[in-house]
Amino acid sequence: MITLGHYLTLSAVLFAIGLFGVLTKRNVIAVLMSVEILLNAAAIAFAATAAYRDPLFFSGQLFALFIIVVAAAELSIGFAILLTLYRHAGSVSTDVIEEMRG
Amino acid sequence: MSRMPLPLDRHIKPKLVGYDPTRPRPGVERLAYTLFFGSLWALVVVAYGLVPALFRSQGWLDGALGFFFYAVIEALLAFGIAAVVALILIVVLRKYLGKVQERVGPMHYGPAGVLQTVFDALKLLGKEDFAPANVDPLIFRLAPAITFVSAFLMLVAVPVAGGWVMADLNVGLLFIVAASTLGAYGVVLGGLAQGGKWGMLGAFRAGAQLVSYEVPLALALLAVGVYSGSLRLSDIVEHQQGLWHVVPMFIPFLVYLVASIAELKSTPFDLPEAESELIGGFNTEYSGMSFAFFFLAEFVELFLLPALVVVLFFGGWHGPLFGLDPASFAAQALQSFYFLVKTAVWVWIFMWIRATLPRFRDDQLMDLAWKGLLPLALFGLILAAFLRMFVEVV
Amino acid sequence: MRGPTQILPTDRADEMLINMGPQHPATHGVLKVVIGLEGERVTRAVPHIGFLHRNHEKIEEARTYPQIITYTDRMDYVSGLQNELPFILAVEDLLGVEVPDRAKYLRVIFFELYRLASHLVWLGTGMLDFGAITPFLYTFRDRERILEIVEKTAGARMLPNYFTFGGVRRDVHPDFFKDVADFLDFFEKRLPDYYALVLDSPVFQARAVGVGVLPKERAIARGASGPVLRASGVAYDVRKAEPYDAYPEIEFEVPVREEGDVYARFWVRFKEMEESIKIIRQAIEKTPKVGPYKGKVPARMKVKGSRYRAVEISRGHLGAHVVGDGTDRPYRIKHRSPSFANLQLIPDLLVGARFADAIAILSSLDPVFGEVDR
Amino acid sequence: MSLVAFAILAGLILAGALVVVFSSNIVRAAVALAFTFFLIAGLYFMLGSPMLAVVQFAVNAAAIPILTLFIIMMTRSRSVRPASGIFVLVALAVVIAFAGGLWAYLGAAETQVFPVSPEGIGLRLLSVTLFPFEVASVLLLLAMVGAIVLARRVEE
Repeated sequence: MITLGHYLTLSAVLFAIGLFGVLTKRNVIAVLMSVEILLNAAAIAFAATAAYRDPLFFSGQLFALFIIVVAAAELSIGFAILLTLYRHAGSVSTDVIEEMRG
Repeated sequence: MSRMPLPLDRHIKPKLVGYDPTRPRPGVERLAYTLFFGSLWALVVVAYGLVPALFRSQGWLDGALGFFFYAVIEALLAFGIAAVVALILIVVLRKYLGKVQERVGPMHYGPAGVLQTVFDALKLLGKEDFAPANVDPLIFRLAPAITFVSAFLMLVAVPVAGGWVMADLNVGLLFIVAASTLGAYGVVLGGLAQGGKWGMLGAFRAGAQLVSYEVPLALALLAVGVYSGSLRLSDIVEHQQGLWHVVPMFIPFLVYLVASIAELKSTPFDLPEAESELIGGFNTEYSGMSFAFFFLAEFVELFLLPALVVVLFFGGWHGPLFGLDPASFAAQALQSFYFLVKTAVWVWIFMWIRATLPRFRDDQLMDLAWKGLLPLALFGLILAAFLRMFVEVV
Repeated sequence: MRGPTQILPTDRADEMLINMGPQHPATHGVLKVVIGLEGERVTRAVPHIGFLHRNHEKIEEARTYPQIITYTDRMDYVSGLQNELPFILAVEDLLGVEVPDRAKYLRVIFFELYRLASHLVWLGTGMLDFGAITPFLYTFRDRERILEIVEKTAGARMLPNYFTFGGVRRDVHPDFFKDVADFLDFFEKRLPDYYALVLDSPVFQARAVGVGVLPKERAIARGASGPVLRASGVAYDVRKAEPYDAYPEIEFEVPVREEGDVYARFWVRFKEMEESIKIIRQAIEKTPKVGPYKGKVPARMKVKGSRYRAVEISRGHLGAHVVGDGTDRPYRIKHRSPSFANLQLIPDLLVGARFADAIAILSSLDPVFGEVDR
Repeated sequence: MSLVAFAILAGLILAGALVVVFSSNIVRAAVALAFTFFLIAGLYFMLGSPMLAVVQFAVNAAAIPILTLFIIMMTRSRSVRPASGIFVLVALAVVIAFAGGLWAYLGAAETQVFPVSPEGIGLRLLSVTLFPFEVASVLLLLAMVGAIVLARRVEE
């Protein structure tokens, strides 16, 4: 049988992969994609916990829905910033952002 | 006016009856269309009626293995339906365009040309599946498959008769929205992977078109969901027992109609391919079987989107049952017949639009979607909520 | 060294250079336009011509006068017969040949039939650029009837080589006038269909109104002519300005529109088709039923002097400047072709338009490359 | 049986996520991302929540990767430099995965899934979590307006 532990393990590993991506990528688009993986890992954990432990209120599932909403909002803003950055600098590398500091 | 006899090149004359390109044969055509329709109906009855009934009566569905075989057989049958629909619609569209344009259409293969698609398919199979040098090979091959699968996904959720549906999802309406969004993948990826600028432009347009039509489309579907009080497609059809949704839900119907033509990427919204502008756009570099997949997907959608119009707004399978028990097999078969007939009428209307109108410009589509359809769809949604309240009070 | 038409990519991040043509469906032949695109907006447009260049004028210098008529057909091959006329008129002037009345009217009838045929081809292919396939097949079917009528008399369809010095090459087929009248009746019944499919279609209007506006001054400065010029509000028509053949005796109007957009150019050509019908009807009525179809022409043509004559072909002002040195071959022939001049408008009209509009504008200019490249 | 299905699904999800992180071709990464999210929707189906699954499918698996592809096209980035070998980070990620996984696996042994109907989610969404729901809608609106303002070209 599948236990809640299986889902949580999957979520943890997925989170680790996403974290690795966020920390190592130089392309902002790739960083944002890794952030998406992070958020989804969290959503899996919430949904699974709700499905196993919260039969009455399933708040975790609602939270997963909110995560999806927030992810969409975050991504649209992220991409808009990215576009302006690209227009300014002609590149979408994090190095460019570093140069813009100060 | 002397008329030169058409050159009948005997070398390539196929050994088939009815090779006379000069003589229209309406009788033969009518018979062929009847046979096409009949075979499609028979396939639907087998896939939706006979096979599930057999599995249920034998109790095979209880075991895991039985369920697995059932799923495999149903998937194959669904694929068969999609393939038959595409094969039929390609020749019907070409014949219909011929009629509209005062020519005879394909006449060479089969009696009055009704087997044209078979030979088309054979030709495409035999062609080299060529890929230019600077493509991304994996994505380039994946894109047509994704397009075909996504077109095919929607078929699963469409109910054809009372109790006849492959997957009766309780979120069927949302599933349709999701599956239709997936369809844009093939176009965007195909345009992006081929490395050419025309494909790139096509992919741009496909993306812009997608975000424009998808929002009003989803809202129109949502209005139907609100009015009928369920996201399950069979419940929505059931809800139209007395009154088809097209009457109370006329505004969402209009929005859905326009948006689904945009989704079909047929004129007046064929912007991503636009042969005369982008030389085919996303499918510029495709040939052979890869192209055939795009082509087939387009025709499967040409069946499914009208089918959804029927399911959502035109009473789905409803029709006079002549005193048959709605749960009986004969009644269900009759219902699926009604469903197919209504769908055929809507397919014809879609083809008619395709044959008549010129193409919109890309920004005009966006204007139309965001400034015209979106407010209309929102209004429809509010209206649906009010109507629902009214219905529940009364 | 960079040639005048070469452009280099910029380092601007969002500009993309694309080569539209020479094998692009919307260029109607072998035009290549290098287009800079920023998203869907055209930032630069540089036309490249010459893919169909075949030394037309030089070849003509090496041929005798009657031989040359055959070549002139090949310029604007869509309205083939019309191209013969300016050269023939110029040579007739130099030789002092009288053209009999019957021949003059026959020339007018054929001339206008070819205008109809040419505008039908333009309409069909133009609507193809707008994404509508049905008008294309309708117009080609109608054009077929015109070509069949011509074929019965002249023996050829697109490039009939029918006009000659002093008149036409042979008398018309006995059924000719009846065929033409029948065709006109038929065509008049078709016109409402075209109006419904094109000019009155809301989708077409959305695409065409206010797109590719060509101001009057710019049109004159660039030497535009024909429907392109008249759609910008200049009522210049060679048939009125320097009448030739039987045009002075025929009543017709020159359709003019002030807007100068794609819709106006479509509208002008539509009205021209209607005017052509009127012209042909009058000409049929006025043609002498008997009489010679060809004037007296010297057997050995020795042409001396120079003369420029122009006619209004379907695309505009087509002129021929003939210089004879007293031998049986011309010293020099120069053709002034309308599409060549109209093509200069490409950078003016295309830059700043959307890409889909660029296609619409090209189709409204209606270039034919046999005549541009010569 | 269902454990086998879960194992296949989980394996594919992790494989997809690894492709996203390690692929040097950003288009492939985006496709892998879509694939991963699509499979996560399957996971939600197994958790008895078709509603969540379809929303995941429509938003995360379909809309967001297409948006990503669109941005990839607009910025014309084709390849990313392969992830540089920062061993500390790899080690950190592995430790997190291992520790978190082990802790989760040992700590949570429930076996029964409670399915949720779309009606249930809808009712809860509009009663108990009405305030967060409204906040989320305002957030979406703000994101939309913000994105338009940010990405709009400033006309000189």
